Amino acid sequence: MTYEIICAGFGGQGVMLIGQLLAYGGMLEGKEVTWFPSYGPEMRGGTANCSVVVSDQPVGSPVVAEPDGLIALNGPSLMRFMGSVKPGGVIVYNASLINEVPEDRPEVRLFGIAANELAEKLGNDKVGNMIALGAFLGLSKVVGLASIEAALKEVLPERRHHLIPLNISALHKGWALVEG
Amino acid sequence: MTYEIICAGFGGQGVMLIGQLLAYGGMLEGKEVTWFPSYGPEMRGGTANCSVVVSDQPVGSPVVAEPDGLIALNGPSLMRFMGSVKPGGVIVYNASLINEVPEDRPEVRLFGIAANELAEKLGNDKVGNMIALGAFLGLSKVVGLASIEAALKEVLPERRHHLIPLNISALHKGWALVEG
Amino acid sequence: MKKIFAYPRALTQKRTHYCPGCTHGIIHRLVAEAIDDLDIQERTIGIAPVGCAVLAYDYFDLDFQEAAHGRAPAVATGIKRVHPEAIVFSYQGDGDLASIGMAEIIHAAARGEKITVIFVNNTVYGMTGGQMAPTTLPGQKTTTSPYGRDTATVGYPIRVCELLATLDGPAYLARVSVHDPAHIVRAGKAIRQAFAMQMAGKGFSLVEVLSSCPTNWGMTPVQALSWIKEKMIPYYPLGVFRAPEEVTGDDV
Amino acid sequence: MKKIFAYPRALTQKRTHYCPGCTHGIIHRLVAEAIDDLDIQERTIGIAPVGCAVLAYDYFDLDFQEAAHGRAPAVATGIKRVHPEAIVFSYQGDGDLASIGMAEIIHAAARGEKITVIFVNNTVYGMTGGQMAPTTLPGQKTTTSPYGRDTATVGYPIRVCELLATLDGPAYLARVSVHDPAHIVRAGKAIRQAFAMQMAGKGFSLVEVLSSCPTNWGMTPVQALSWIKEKMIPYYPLGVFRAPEEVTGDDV
Amino acid sequence: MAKITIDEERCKGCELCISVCPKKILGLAERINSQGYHFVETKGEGCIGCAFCARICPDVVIEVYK
Amino acid sequence: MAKITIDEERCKGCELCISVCPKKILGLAERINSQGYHFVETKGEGCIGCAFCARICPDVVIEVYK
Amino acid sequence: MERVMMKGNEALAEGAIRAGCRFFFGYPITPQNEIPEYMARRLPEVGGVFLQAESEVSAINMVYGAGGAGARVLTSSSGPGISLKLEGISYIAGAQVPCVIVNVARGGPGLGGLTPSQADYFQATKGGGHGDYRLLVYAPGNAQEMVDLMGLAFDKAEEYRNPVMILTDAIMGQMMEPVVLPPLRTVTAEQPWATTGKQGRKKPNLINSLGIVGEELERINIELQAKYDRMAAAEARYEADGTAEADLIVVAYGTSSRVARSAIARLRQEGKKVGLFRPVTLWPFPQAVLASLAADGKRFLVVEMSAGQLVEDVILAVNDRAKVSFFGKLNGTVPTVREVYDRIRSLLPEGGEG
Amino acid sequence: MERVMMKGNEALAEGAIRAGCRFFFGYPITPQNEIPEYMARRLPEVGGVFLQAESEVSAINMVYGAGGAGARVLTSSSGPGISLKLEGISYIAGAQVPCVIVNVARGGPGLGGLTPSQADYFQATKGGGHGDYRLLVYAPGNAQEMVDLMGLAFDKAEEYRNPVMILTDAIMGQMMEPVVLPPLRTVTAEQPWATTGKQGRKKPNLINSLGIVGEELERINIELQAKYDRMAAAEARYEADGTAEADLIVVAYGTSSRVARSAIARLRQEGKKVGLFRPVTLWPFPQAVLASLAADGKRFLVVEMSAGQLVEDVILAVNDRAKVSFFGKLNGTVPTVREVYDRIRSLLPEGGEG
Ligand SMILES: Cc1ncc(C[n+]2csc(CCOP(=O)(O)OP(=O)(O)O)c2C)c(N)n1
Ligand SMILES: Cc1ncc(C[n+]2csc(CCOP(=O)(O)OP(=O)(O)O)c2C)c(N)n1
Ligand code: SF4
Ligand code: SF4
Ligand code: SF4
Ligand code: SF4
Ligand code: SF4
Ligand code: SF4
Ligand SMILES: [Mg+2]
Ligand SMILES: [Mg+2]
Repeated sequence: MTYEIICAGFGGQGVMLIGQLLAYGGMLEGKEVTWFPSYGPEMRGGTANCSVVVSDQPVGSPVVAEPDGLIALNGPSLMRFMGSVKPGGVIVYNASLINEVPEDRPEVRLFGIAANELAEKLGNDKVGNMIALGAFLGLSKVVGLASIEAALKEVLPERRHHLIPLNISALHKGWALVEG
Repeated sequence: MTYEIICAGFGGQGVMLIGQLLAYGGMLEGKEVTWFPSYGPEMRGGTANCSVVVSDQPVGSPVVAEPDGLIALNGPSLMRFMGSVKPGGVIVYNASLINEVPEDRPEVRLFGIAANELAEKLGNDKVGNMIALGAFLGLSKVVGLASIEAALKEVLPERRHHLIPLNISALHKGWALVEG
Repeated sequence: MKKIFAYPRALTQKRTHYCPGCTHGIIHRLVAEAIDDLDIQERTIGIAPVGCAVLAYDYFDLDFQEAAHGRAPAVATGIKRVHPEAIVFSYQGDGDLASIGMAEIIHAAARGEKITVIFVNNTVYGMTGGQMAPTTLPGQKTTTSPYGRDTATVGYPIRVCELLATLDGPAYLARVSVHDPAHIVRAGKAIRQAFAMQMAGKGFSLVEVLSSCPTNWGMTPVQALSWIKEKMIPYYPLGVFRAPEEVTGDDV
Repeated sequence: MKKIFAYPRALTQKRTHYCPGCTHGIIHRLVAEAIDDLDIQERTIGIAPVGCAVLAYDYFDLDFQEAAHGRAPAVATGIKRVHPEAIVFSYQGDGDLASIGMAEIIHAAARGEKITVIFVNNTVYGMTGGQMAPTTLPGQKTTTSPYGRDTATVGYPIRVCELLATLDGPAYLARVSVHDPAHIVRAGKAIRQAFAMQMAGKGFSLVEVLSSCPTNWGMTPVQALSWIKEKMIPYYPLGVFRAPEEVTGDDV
Repeated sequence: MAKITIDEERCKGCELCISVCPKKILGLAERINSQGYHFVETKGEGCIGCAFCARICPDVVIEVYK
Repeated sequence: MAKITIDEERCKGCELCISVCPKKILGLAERINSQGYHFVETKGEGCIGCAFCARICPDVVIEVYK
Repeated sequence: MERVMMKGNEALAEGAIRAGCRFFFGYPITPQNEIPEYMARRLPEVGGVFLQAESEVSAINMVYGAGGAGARVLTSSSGPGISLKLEGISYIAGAQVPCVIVNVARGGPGLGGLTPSQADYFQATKGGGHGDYRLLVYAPGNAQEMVDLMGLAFDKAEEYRNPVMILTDAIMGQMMEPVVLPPLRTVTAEQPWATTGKQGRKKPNLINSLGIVGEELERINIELQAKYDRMAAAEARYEADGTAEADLIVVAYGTSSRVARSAIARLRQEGKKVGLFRPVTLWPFPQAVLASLAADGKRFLVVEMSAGQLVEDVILAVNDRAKVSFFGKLNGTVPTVREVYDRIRSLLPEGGEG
Repeated sequence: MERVMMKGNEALAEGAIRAGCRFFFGYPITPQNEIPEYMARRLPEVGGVFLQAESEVSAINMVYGAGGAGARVLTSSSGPGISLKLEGISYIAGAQVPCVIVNVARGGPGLGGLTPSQADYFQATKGGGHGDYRLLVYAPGNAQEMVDLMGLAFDKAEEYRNPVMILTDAIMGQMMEPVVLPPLRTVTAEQPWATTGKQGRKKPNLINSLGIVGEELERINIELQAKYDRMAAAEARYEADGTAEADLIVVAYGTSSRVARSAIARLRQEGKKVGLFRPVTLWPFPQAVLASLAADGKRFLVVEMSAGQLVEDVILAVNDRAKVSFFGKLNGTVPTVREVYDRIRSLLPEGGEG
């Protein structure tokens, strides 16, 4: 089984981080994984995305063109990538910034979460990405929550480790949204 | 007919100049000609040589390996090149600096002239090269004396044109040696 | 009401790719204002560097050439020699000008090449993600001096104006800053002066502008301006380092 | 009788390819004498330039690397970083050091790289046949300034010691000449001083030596020495441009 | 009497203008523009047309009238 | 009493030593060496061992004894 | 063995350190900045030296100095920077100085872009600097090979006293993958030929590439060519995946080989016989193997992110004994799995051209 | 018409001036110094500008500036200097700036020597700088062609907005031969695309090679490749001397072709049927003609002063339809007429290999 994901959003929304967590988590589960970033020409801001592949076999192309899953944290990203999601795939998008879904994709599971507002409720407006990731995991089950929690320790630099509990709550919050 | 010549000596003895005169003179006679210089690693001094080809046809290689004619103004040059002169060829060497001819080449015409002493007699110790050239022309007849005289105007920079008469006498002096 | 502060004509309407609060944008505007002021838009040719300002040609409404990293002074020389009547300027970062392009800037200056150089000193390689530059301050942390610039092993920052001032070729050399409105006004005057110098055929002119890189300094834009004032200016004193007599008294 | 002037140990017996009367030979000997004197032959590594001194490695009985044109300071840096205990020096001409190699010399100096540079300023590109150098004097004729160096179009000669003296990295910078025996003695002291500075781990040291190129100047060797004295020294004043306190009083 | 105009879409919310306004009448909006930035808006009256804000704005967002 | 030795084969006849000898006792030989140069020889007595000649010789031709 | 996630660039850097490399001289350029940045942090920890040079030109000459002094030394860059290093690389090759040079290739020509490219293949394998010289060129296919080939690169550089290049691209350098790291090696800088100061040796050591007299230069070149012949005979490496039974063999390296692998996986699921031939050394090019596959009647599709460079070596190897098709993406874009899949299909018996 | 004796280097310089070139930026290096020295004297006489740059890197970037500003501009160098120019050449090609670059090749690699070489063939025709770019490469066979191809080079550079290289060698540059000079042309620097200051134009002119977004760079490359295809179709030039009736055809250019010509002359005197195929453009390589000669059953001997570079293009052209032998002299030495003669003889029917 090979599962391919795109995480996309404005620079600064933390899409690279959630992609890395997916990949790291996958690796911790003994999978073959790749993570690949892509930036716009802006120095900061603008949009950015990353491709993640989680597979049972050695990964071929790390660049995902037709994802099984998409996490889109802003409007332009949803616009750009939603059409390429495979039938049967999962899309989680940030309803805080996206009022209207640009396209009709009945054959994919589409899930909007108000990441910004939810994050603020958790007391830190930076963890919207983690909430979205939690929701995505809940829907796709591509990697287990525990593996992502373990991955946090590896991916976050030491000086951010105090934020791990917060991030874990955000993950769970997101997961709960789709479970609930 | 293709006639190939090497002129060789210490840097500063004027071997490049007589080579150029041969080529220029040949051109003035409507021939195809090439002139090609070769220097040692020394910045000044050391030995230097040039290859001249005078021909009825477009010239192939400008690098002469088996010359028809050799003008050798010092010992190392005679040593280095005399063996490669074709049978029937002509060698003019500077007897002022070469006491002993290093090799026996009965099948070539070998002619030694005391270029340095003769030049001093003409009042300018720099024209030994022209005397040697004159002698060589007298023996080889590859280019006419008049053409060389005409070439002097083209080859010498304007500021040296006052030396042309002196050079012409030196040429004639050399020619006379072999005629005489 | 009269418009007393307007969008300069020599800028296009394009939005820049610079980070929020990056003072490259201010410097662009000052250059454009000088060009407007001197009414030379139609005969000015810019050279974009390789650095954050690599897309400068998108923002200026001027003929432009994009130079290889560090080589803008050479490119400017080629252009100026072909069109001596044109006004030719390069816009370069500190990595571009003072590291890889050191030979080019010194020789353009020594030649007294009649070009204008806008030199943006932000103490780092902005575009490539904040590596150490020749102008990085002692002790300053960058991605390639992660333990802080250690002068014992990697040496000392280079003061470009002071260096060029030892040459006979430059006509005008000044260091300015854009950390507050008053200094921005002075910076604008210096830039105008540098162009005027070229128009008068006086020789090489360069304005070094102390500029911020909030992203790679890891500061907010506002903090970054204080850092210019508090850390950079003491190391890179502002002033005019070379000027023909008539402008020495300038307040820049 | 005692031998009071002997062939230096650090030179090989090989005859040089230099033109008659070229002072490169004198400078070689001074370097060798300094090495003998300081007893560092076994741990000295030289870098030969591309220039007339390209074959320097044939003349010094030392480990050597041949650098690409202008890059000797970078090569020296690479070596010194690997063998910090070795004494590393480059020997460079004015084309090599002040033209193509300008960025390398400035940055090695700014880094305070613990190397010694022997900089032979003869105002021309000797090896390639006498082209203009960055140090060619105003009005001086060379094969690429056939009408005389025109400062209005090709700019002004660069004074390397003065330029480097604006940097914080150098520990010792001196300009000397070899146009007569007295100056040769002083030049020898400066060279020795530069090596001593490296041995003491003080930082970058450079000695600029005003040198002759009779061949490309179109003079006899003796005339060429007068030309150094009469034309070069006024433009390139001799002296020490940087020294730690203890040697400032040196008579060099 | 003076006033400023703000080109909201150009603004990157860097707050430099806010920091220099002597009248402290500038602030960030709640909303974001299409680039994702909270842009600047005037939060009060009393602009004196000093143009400090415009001069320091790296994105030429502000024009000033007097 | 002083004297110099000359390594004739190394000499390039540049005349620098001749120009600096305070006693004017150096001059070029009639003969040339194998490189083609008229080499230096002592033409007279009275060497004071000042080593000027040796110091200025670019080809390390001369050694001095005193 | 523990797997850690690393960017390709970091894997190269850590791979070098594990292989005993203690000196890095380089200059920033995207998309390889993680290498110098990693080295800046890491080398001081192992007693090594990281120095940011003032330019690529200077960096490669520092490498020449350090390599000539006997050290294991690395530099890395991308397109424009590698071009600037070519004079130095030619010197290093000529003087037979061991070192490793990484090119994390990006789109060109000129300033180009930051996207991956394979258009520096000729530069690495044939052209590049002046004169007849060769680099041993490795093209890793994944992060693990970034580590492993880096170790090999240092060993081979020293064995042959030859510069070794690792040619990879922006995707390979930026992507993260799990790797298993080998133990840390420490090696000394003591090579008998290196400049160290004479230290009692009779004859000084000399590092140079000058042959001012014609025959001297010919001797240098004869020595070099003899070495290159030895390398060509011994050092070719490749991965052949299902080539024996294949009808069609895709030839690709680096990122293209990964895209091709995905496309091939799909085709195999459909029962198609498609193989992958991945040269691991670009020079020496594993041409004998390809020639014999050609003799077996295979046909070939070369996939590369360039206007056609690797394909020339494939044609030279195959030399009209087999049909060679070409699918190139121009600089700045990566072929998609679907594009490669479609192209392969069109070449297979039931497909269009068949 | 008046013949004057000129060194090849001087013929190139005067040829450029006659073709309207008024700008020269260069840096001294043997064996091409006669070019800048000639230009330094001559350009001021015709109102042009000679400027000695501080380095080859700077020189090529001045050329980029001047060419981008619309002028006919020349630079020249040799091995090490050309290597240093490669980044700039890649920029010039990417930005489509016309200019002419001369390489008077000398022995390499590294510092090498001052003797002639043909080991920069790959660098000129394939590798060199980063990215997929091509130079139009002329290889003059005599001093007259130095003049004539220089004129053509400027015209083609402008026609295609592409850098053109003249690849010659130390012998060709240093030798003197008679030439007939064409009249002096004067051309203006006004090109509609050039940077001149906007001068009332609505859209500013921009000279660049940046495509920071992937598709932009692909567009640039598609445009470049389309142009190269046009050049490949239209610009191949060669000299074929007695190839139709030949049993064996020697393929050679520059100095090698001259040595070969002497050898062939000798063989023809002996009644042997030997032809000479001399590519005048090294890129585009005149491969169609060679392919058809191969189809006619000819065999080939490639003679070059390198370890084997031109020979790859010959093999690619001939593609196993004919036997290709190779005679290469390594850097620093020139084959003698006798060596080439012997080699050809050994390949002819009565000879050894048959
Ligand atoms: C030859 C070459 N080397 C390196 C680079 C990579 N590079 C791009 S921008 C840059 C540095 C920019 O720093 P600076 O000049 O200070 O400008 P800033 O971004 O800070 O404004 C570098 C090293 C390149 N493009 N080309
Ligand atoms: C990259 C490169 N450019 C140019 C040259 C040619 N070149 C050899 S020596 C030299 C100049 C030497 O002049 P200088 O450094 O002043 O030394 P000098 O010969 O005067 O002692 C040049 C330009 C070269 N070998 N390599
Ligand atoms: S990286 Fe720094 S210099 Fe570049 S745009 Fe951002 S803030 Fe400005
Ligand atoms: S050319 Fe000049 S510098 Fe070179 S050896 Fe001769 S005199 Fe000395
Ligand atoms: S013009 Fe002055 S007072 Fe008005 S908003 Fe701007 S900074 Fe504030
Ligand atoms: S300074 Fe400009 S960009 Fe920054 S917040 Fe103010 S208006 Fe917006
Ligand atoms: S030592 Fe002095 S006196 Fe004696 S020969 Fe030499 S210069 Fe003359
Ligand atoms: S200085 Fe030396 S080389 Fe010159 S003439 Fe005197 S001994 Fe001979
Ligand atoms: Mg910067
Ligand atoms: Mg010099």
